[in-house]
Parts: sequence; structure tokens; C-alpha cells
Amino acid sequence: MLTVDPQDKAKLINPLFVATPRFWIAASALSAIVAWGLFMYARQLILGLGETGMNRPTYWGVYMVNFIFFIGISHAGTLISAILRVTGAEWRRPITRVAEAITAFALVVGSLQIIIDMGRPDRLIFVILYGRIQSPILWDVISVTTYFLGSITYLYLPLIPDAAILRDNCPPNAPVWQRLLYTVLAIGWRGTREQWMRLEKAIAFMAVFIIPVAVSVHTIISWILATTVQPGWHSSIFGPYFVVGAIFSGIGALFIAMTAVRKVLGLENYIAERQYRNLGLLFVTMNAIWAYFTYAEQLSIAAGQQLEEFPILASKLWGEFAPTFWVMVVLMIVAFWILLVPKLLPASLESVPFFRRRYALASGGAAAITLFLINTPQPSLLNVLITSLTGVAVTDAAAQTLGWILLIVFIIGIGLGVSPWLKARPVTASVIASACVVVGMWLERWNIILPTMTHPRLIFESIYQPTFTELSLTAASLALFALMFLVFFKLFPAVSIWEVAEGRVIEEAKSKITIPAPAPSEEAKQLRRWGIKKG
Amino acid sequence: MGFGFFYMRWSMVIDLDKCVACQGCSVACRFENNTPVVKPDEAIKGRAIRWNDVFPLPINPKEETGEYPNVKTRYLTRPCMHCENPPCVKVCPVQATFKNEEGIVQQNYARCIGCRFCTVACPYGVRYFNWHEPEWEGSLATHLNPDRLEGDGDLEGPAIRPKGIVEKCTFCIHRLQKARARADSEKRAFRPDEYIPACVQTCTGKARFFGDLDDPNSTVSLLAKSPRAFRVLEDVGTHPKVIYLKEG
Amino acid sequence: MRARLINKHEAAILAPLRDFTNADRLLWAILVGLIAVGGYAYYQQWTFGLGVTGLNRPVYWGVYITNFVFFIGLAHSGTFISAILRLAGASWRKPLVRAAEAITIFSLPFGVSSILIDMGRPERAFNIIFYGRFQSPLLWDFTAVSLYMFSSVVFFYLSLLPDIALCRDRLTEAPAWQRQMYRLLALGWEGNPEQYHRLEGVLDGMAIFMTLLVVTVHTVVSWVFGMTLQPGWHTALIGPFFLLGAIFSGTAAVVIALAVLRRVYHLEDILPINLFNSLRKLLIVFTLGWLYMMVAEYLTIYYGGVTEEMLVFWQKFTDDFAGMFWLMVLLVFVIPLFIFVFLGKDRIGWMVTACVLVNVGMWLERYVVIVPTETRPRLIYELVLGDYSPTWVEGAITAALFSGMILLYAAFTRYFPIVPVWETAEEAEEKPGETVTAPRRRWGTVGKTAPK
Amino acid sequence: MEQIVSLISAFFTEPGPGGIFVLLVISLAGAVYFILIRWILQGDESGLPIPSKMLKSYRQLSSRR
Repeated sequence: MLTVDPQDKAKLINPLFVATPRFWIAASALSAIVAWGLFMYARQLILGLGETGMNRPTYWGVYMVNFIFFIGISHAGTLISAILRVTGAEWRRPITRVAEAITAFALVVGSLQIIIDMGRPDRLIFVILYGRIQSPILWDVISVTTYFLGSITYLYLPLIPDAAILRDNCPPNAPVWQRLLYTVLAIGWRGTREQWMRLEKAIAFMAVFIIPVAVSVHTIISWILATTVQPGWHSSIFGPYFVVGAIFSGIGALFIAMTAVRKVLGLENYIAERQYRNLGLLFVTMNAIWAYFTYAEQLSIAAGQQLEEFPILASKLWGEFAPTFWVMVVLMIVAFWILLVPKLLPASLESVPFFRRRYALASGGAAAITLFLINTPQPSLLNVLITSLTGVAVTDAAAQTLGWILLIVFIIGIGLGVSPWLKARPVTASVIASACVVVGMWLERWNIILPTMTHPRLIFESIYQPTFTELSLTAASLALFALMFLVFFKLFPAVSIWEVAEGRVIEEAKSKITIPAPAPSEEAKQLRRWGIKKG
Repeated sequence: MGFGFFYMRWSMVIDLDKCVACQGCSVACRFENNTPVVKPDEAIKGRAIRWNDVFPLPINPKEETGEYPNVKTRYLTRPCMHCENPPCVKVCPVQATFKNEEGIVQQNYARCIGCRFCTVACPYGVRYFNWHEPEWEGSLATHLNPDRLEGDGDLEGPAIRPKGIVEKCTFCIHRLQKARARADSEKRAFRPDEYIPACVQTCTGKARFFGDLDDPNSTVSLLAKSPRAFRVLEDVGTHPKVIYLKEG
Repeated sequence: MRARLINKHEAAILAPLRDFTNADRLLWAILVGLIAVGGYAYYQQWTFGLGVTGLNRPVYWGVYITNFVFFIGLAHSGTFISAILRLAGASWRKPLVRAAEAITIFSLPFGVSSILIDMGRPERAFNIIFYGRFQSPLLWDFTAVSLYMFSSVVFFYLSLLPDIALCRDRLTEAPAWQRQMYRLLALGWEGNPEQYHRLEGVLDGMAIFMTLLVVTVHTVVSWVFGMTLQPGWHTALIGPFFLLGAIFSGTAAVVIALAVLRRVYHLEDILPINLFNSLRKLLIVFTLGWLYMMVAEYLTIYYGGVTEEMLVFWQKFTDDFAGMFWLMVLLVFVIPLFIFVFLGKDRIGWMVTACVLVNVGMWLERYVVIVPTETRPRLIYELVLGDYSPTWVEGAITAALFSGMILLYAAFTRYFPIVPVWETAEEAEEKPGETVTAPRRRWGTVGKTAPK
Repeated sequence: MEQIVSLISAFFTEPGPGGIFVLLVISLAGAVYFILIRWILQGDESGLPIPSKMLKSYRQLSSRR
């Protein structure tokens, strides 16, 4: 019989046995979207891939973007929790379960994208029957499968003691099937010393094992693109670049998921600001590394200016992919700002008027007006305004220049204005930043796959527009992901009960060695000066 | 210059069908531009300077070119391509090499610091480094071309190069300058056909053509539209202004 | 306010400054001799031109540029160990930061001089300032490397400042000029707690800046190659790859320096074996990371199978440079990984062996990145294409550069404490038992609310 | 817009600005380092008042460690 802290019982265990109406509404809404997706998929299956917007030469579209995106998200979990375990970061304890769950579910949804994308999903088995190891697709099948099995194990291992705890602490009115589920999953865990030691050993091994697997998964996904000779894809940086992007978007997803769990289940005491702060630092670092890789990738194309490569970069910088590219860049900058600037802001600066919300609103208004003025037909209103205000006639080009500079100044003004507000709300700030990053990373995958697809060497350039089928299936995939998450945390505690309890024990042991500070002795005061005679 | 001075876009067309690989262009270039002569042991090390080079294709000696006696050897004669988008200019840290308004990639011997970034960056290998102080044997030293472009920190054209700097084909830019000066002194407008580089002038098979690519009726413009026309290493994005006409 | 106690190892740390031996004189004489030979070689090159080297068309860049990249890479050791580990809060770094940073500031000048030596017209070096064009990656290099050199000297000097003051106050028996030097360099440092606070604040701030600089510098160094169109060089990965290699070889160099210092200056107590074990873990990660980058690079090229790229690829894998390439793989990856994983724990001898191999291998790696590409150009025909073998001039100058670095390092350790006295004093103070306050860690808010 | 573009491209392609930029960066760094070193050396417990509020956070930082 395993006992549990009463607060843990109240917060983590009891909600598992009460189904609120909120849960049923959310679950049925998500199920409806998934059902709609199933219908659309059945339609695509019967009518063929012609239902999508894909064409010649755009053979890969939204499904492939989703695939890379979801597999990227899956790095949240395992990689982060494994790295944090290996390096012994104590603050990881309340968030490992959420992280590992993201991995497992994102992998399921991600692999599903490939099947959706296949013209003949019924021949999936051929990959095994006639698999050729020379093809990167085969590497992918191997590594994703390994990763999936590994992360399921990695999710399950820390779940065993929790299942046993649940088995032993079921409220009397718990349904039989739920009791049975926990009993089966606990596989006879009794919590003996030997069992604990073996479990810890197994988890430690899995953590080390899963890191190279996770790195290999996203590297190999990138190689599906990079081992071709297509301009824009055939780049040796893709492996590390994709891995960095995957971890980056994974942290974003983790932030969103853990905040959702925290809000919905009221776990503010478990998932505290410490987790947000430390994970936020990791997030900023990944943001910087991601920016470094993106810059390195684009610059080498820009400097080369090769005939086939350069049009792809041009299409991103000022061509038809400019909107998605610049939105991505802006989102990443916004995320960077939100994560970093409020942290650096000294408390004393909050009295300065620049750092008020009112000022942010004013700057926002000014920015909007400036943007409008710049875009009025020539000679722009801005020019007229400057001339009438200052009495100096300026050229249109100069007015435009001034307008753009003003716009940037105003945007920085918005950023400064909202910074104290964000500083006071680290959780909200993290979620906003994560949303920016997750959307930005989806766009990043889009900006990698599609410009190359639509600018082939010897096929006339094409335009790709996702159809309703593709959008439906994307929405359904997201819904499926959320639904799995919802159901899982309806059945299992969102915070690993035993790991948190273990953390408390370690913390207590540490706090015992604290010695109260004695007043510095006269001798110490003298020595403090390094024996240097002053004066 | 008040005589309707306008910029040309100088270009060369080389008809490989007419080229007999006599290397006359290389010799003419050598004498026109005072290219230093290196000793045989240096030449074998790869230090010979040939602004205009004639060499077999493909260059990789290991690649099969057919079995004797059915050997297929082709030759390529190669001046500087004077690219529209020259990789050498981009990497020069001091603007010792630059593309002028007429599209000629010039080299200033007085400013070059000898870092050899441009030689490494050029995909065509048209840039040469002076490994030693240049020397000419015997009577060669007394027959140097006195032409040079000079002044205001510039030293270009056939001027004697000091050691440790990079030099390259200039489309005989000193001839252009001389032709312009002559037209100027005769108080008339300069015509594009007044100027051709030495290699074009000497070409045995009349394989080389030279002129203004911006003029739609010039010989080079017409030849550039030939279905046989191609440019070397087009895919690296340099947009060369030396256009070849394919063999056969 | 933190009390500062006397470092109990102070005498041991200052001991090398007090006894200057004949062995030192011999070492210095040998090094100066090597430098003199290098100087003569450079005089030859200056007089007769770069023709005295083995460089030719199309191998325009050879050993000198390899040295440049290698020295700059070596320099990242110090910044990595001190700045990045400072940011990461790894307190075990403290005894070894100075030894590592000294590698930085003594290898950077030789990286920079490699470039000057490689120039055909070194007397025109100032043209870069008069006529600098920012489009050229060489200018990026010039900016980043000079800023890095300047900043690392300042960073080094700042962390040295309290110890110079210590030398000034303790080494009263030193010759007059030496005492005068300490007095001048100490800038009147008094060691007030306030001064220490400000110093630490500035060092923390500079650590962030230096970390960014390290990344910038080596990326920009790699872009000298990456921004050209040449097969084998024009790859987007070259920035991160060079950076990783630089930190790898730098960290390995730190291990070598530490082991030598430990042995020669009897610093066994101050540089405990744990340091080597911590560095060993880092090195294992770097070795694996290096392999990862290597595979990513060559697999992409191989699968692409672009004609020009493949010529360079086969040059490395099976043709002219195969011996060097596979030796490099053996030296950088296979043997060191084996040693680090199976033999390195608690064994300094093995660690040093592996690290020497890593550094030799990394030099070869730079060479194998730079030269093979040049031997397979797209359109250059020479009778002996790309037959580059360095001459004695290049060898002598390279030897002189390495001797110069060792000489500066050796001389430095005789005049300044190579283990930071003030930073390790702080360390000693924080040990539980004799501490003022043990660090109290907050466990989220769980510890506060959950009843025990 | 055109002007900005031409200004930026001139910065990169013209001879001169690059060198000035290098000098600017180095001298800026020199000035900053000079000020910082002087500021550190002026740190006297009894004497001057604390010049910046940042100092307080440094103190908290270091006492926490």
C-alpha cells in the first residue's frame, strides 16, 4: 500500500475521478473536429490526392509541413526531459510528465501525416516488404519507430509508480474499469527498495538512450530534403538546423501545454514560476541559436547567388513567400523580445513614462497611422504632412525613409510600453511567446518546403494553395493531438506524483545542512582586506 | 567629354568551331600586357601566369576521354569572363578589384594587399598571383609594352607588377583608354569598333569577336543570340560576359 | 556582504613566481631559437616573395591559413571555459579559468600574424582600414577578430587585476623592475568589497558579450570559405562546424595546459583530478557533436552527388588526401572517444594523450577542409594540378608561431599566478562547514505550501 | 526606400566605410572598457555614493550565491 501526501491526493488524484461538464464539452468538441477530419480523409482516400492543392511540381504540401512540425513538437518532451534528467536539473520534476506526453502524442499525430500524405496508404507495408535502405525514407521509418517505442517506454516507466499510487488511493466510488486500468498498468508495483533502484536505473538509461535517438530523428527528417539536389534543400546545415528548430518549437509547445494543465487543473503550486523562469532561459537560448542557424543558411545562399538557389531566397525575401517569411521573422523577434526584455528591465525604470501601458497604446496608434501614411499614393500624405508642419519641402524618398524609421521607433515604443506589464505576468508572457514561436516554426517548415517545391529547375514554376481538405485535416490533426492530451490527463496525474515527492525529500535533506550565518569575526574582517593596509 | 560619351557593355564571343587552339591569343596577350615569364621549374609548380589560357577539357586528367586511338580531346581558350556578378569583386577587402561602368573587371596593382581571396573565390581561375618579383630574360626585357594606366593611387593595365599582388586579364583596357583619347583629340565621338583587345586582333582562325553587348546590332549581340551560344559555368550565377559558341 | 578569506593555496600558487630555474632558461632559449629560425624564414619570404612557399595556382591558401583558423580556434578555449561556463554557473571552472584564458590571449596574436604572414604585400595591411569594403568577408573577420582580441585582453586583465595587486603586495623580494611592473599594472587596486562587486558585475556582463563574440568570430572565420562558390567550401554548415571544432580543440588544449602546469608547478592540490573529469564529460559531448556535424556534412554532399562537389569529396575520401583525412578521423574521433570513455576517468596521462591527438587532428581537419577544395577547381588546368607540399619556410614559420605561443605562455606563468587566487579564495569560502551561509535553494513554491 | 537601399549597399560596396566601421567598433570598445575599468577602480566602500541602482542588484546577486 503506497501512501501519498494529502495535498497531492486532493490536487492530483481526486480530479481524475470526477468528470466535469467542462471536460465533456471540450472532449465532444474535439471529437467532432476529428470526426470531420475522418470524413474528409475518407473522401480524399476515395477521390484521390487530387482533392488537395498539390500539383506538379508541388508534390509535397501542408501534410509534409505538418509532419515535420509535429515531429519537431515531439522533441519537446523527450529531449528536454531527458537532457534535464541527465544534467540533474531539479526543477524539471513537475513538468516531465507533460513533456513526455507531448512527445508520445505528437509522434502519433506526426506519423499519421505521412500516411495521410501517401497516395496509396494501403501499401504502407511495402516499406517493410520491399524497403531499400538507401532511401532516406527507410531511415526515417527506422528512427521514428525507435523513437516512438523509446518515448512510450520513457513515458511509461515513470508512470508505473504513479499507477500504483492511483491503484492504492482510488476513492471508494471509482469505476471498476478505472481501477482495473491502474492495476494493470502498475504491473504489480509494490515500491520495494529494489524496485525503486531498478526503476531509477532504467529511467537513467532511457534518458541517455533517447537523446541520440531524438537528435537522429529530426536530422534524418531533414535529410529527406537535404539528400536531394533540389535548390534550397540540398544544404548540409539542415540536420542541426532542424534539430534546433525542433527543440525550439518543442519548448514552445511545452509552455503552452503546461500552462493549460496548470490553469485547468489548478496546479499553480506545482508548476511554479521557477519552472517558467528556467525554461524561459532555455527558450531564449534556443531562440538565439535558431536565429544563428537561419542566418547562416540564408546568408550562404545569398552570398553564392547561384542561378537556381537564389530565386528561392528571393521568393522568400520579396517574392510570393515574403508574407510567410517575414511573419515568421517578426514572430520570432517578438518572442525574443517578450522573453528577454522584461527580464532585463530593472524595477527602477518602471517609473519612466515610456514603460507604461498607455504609452504602448499610443505608440501602437502612432505606428498604425504611420503605416497608413506611408502607404498612401504618391506624394504620400506623410510628405504633405511634413511639408506643412515644418515648412521644409522634402523629396518623397526622404519622407518614406523618415516614415519607416518612425515606424520602427513606434514599434520599439510598443515593446517598451508593454514590457513592465509582461514582467508582472511571466506566465502570460511565456504563453504569448510560445504561441509566436509555435506558429513561427510552422511557417518556417512551410518556408523550407514550399519555395523549393514551387521553384524547380526544369518544371515551370507553380502556385500552391492548400484546399479545404488539407485545412480540415490539419485542424483535425491538431484536435486529435489536443484530444489525446485531454483524455490522457483525465486518466493520469499531470504531475508525476512520486517524482515531486522525491524532490521534496531531496530539498529537505539539502535545507538541513544550512548553517545560520555567524557574525564575521574581527579576524575575518581584517583578512577581508587581503592584508592590505589601507591609506 | 562632350562628344556623346555613353557607356558600353564590352563583351567577347569565342567561336569554338573556329578555334584551332594555336595559343596565339595567349602569346599576344603576354606581349601586350607584359606578363612575367617564369622559369620552367616554377611553371611546373603551377606558377605560370597566363591571362589568356588555352587548356584541354575536361580538365580533370583522371576522367576518361575515350580509348586510344578514339580519343576525344577538346580545348577551351579562356580570358577573364568579366562577369556581371563577379565573385572576386565581392570578396576583395580593399576594392583593389572592381567592375567599372562598362562591365570590365579591373585590378589596381597599387592597392592589392595580396590576400588572394579573389584568386580563391574565382570559379574560372582567371586571376594570377605574383609569387616572385617579375623578370624577363635577355631581349624580352627590352621589348616591354610601355602602356599603363596610372594616377591617384592607381596602377593598372600592362604596367610592371610588383611581387605579391594579383593580376588578371583586363580586356586590354589601356587600348580602350588610348582609343578614347584619340577620338577625343580628333574632336569626334568614340565608336565601339575602335577598340579590340590584343587576343581578338591576333586570333588566327578569326574565332574571337568583340564589341558592345548593349548595342542590339553589334556582332557580339547577334552572335550571343545564336543557338550555339553558351557561357561557361552558367549555374554558379556569375553571368559571364564572355560568350562561347559550341563546337559542331 | 561577503567576507573574503585568504586563499589557503596562496603560497602554492605563488611559488612558481618565486623560483625561476635553469630549466626555464633552457626552454626559453630553445623557443627563442626556433622563433629566430622562423624569423629568418620570414625574412626570406619578405625578400623573395611568396614563391618561397609551396603555394601555387590553384592552391593559393595553404599552411598559413590553416594556422590562422587553428590558432583562432584554439583561442576559443579560454572564452568558452571562462565565459560560457561562468554563464552556465559551473563553479568547478574557477581554478582553471586563468590557464584557459591565457591560451586565448596568447594564441590570438599568432592567428592574426598568420594572416599577415600569408599576405603578399604585408606592408599594405593598412589598406584594409583606408579602403575597407564591408562586403568582403575578410572585413567581417578583421572586425570580429580585432574586437575579440581586444576584448579578451581586457577580460583577462580584469580578472587578473586583484592578483596583480596581490603580487605587488606579496612579492617584495622580486627584482625592482618586476615590482614596478606589478605596481603599474595593478592600477592602485585596493581590494575593497565594493571594487570586487563591481569587478564581478563587469565580468558577468562581459561574459555574455564574449560568448556572442566567440560565436561570431569563428562563424565569420568559416565564412571566409563559406561565402565563396567553391565546391566543398560553399556549405551552410561550415559556420557551426568550425565553431564546434574550435571549442573542441580549445577545450582539449586547456586539458594539456592544465596537466603540464599541474605537473611542473606542483599544483596537484589546486587543480584536482575532478577538473579533468568535468572536462572529460565536455570533451565526450564535443567528440560526438563533431561526428554528427561530419556525418551531416559529407552525407549531404554524397547524396547530392553534384559533379564538382564529388571531385572534392573523393579527394578527401579515397584520393590524394585520403591518408590525411582518415588519419584525422582517427585522431579526432576514434582514438580520443575510446580514451575519453574507457580510459580517461581519473587518468591524466590518458587525457593528455587524447587531447594532443585531438589538437593534431583538428589542425589536420582545418587543412583537409581548406586544401582539397583548392586542388579540384572547376576550370583551372595545370600540369600537376593541386600538388601542394609545404616548404621549409612554411614549416619554420609554423614552428615559430607555436614556439612563440608557448614562450609567451611559459613566461606568463613565471610572472603572474596562473591560478586565480581571488576567485578560488571565494570558492574555499563557500564550502559547507566553514561557510558563512550555505546556499539555500528554493523548490518552486511547493516547499512552502505542501505540509511535511 | 530607394535611398535606404542605396545607402546600405554603399556601406558594403564602397571602399572606406568598412575601415571606418572597424575603427569605430574598436574605439567604441576601447572607450567602454576604459570607463568600466575606471568605474571598477573607483569602487570605494566608504567614499563615493553608489552611482547606479544596478549595483544593488549585483550585490544581491553575489550575496545570494
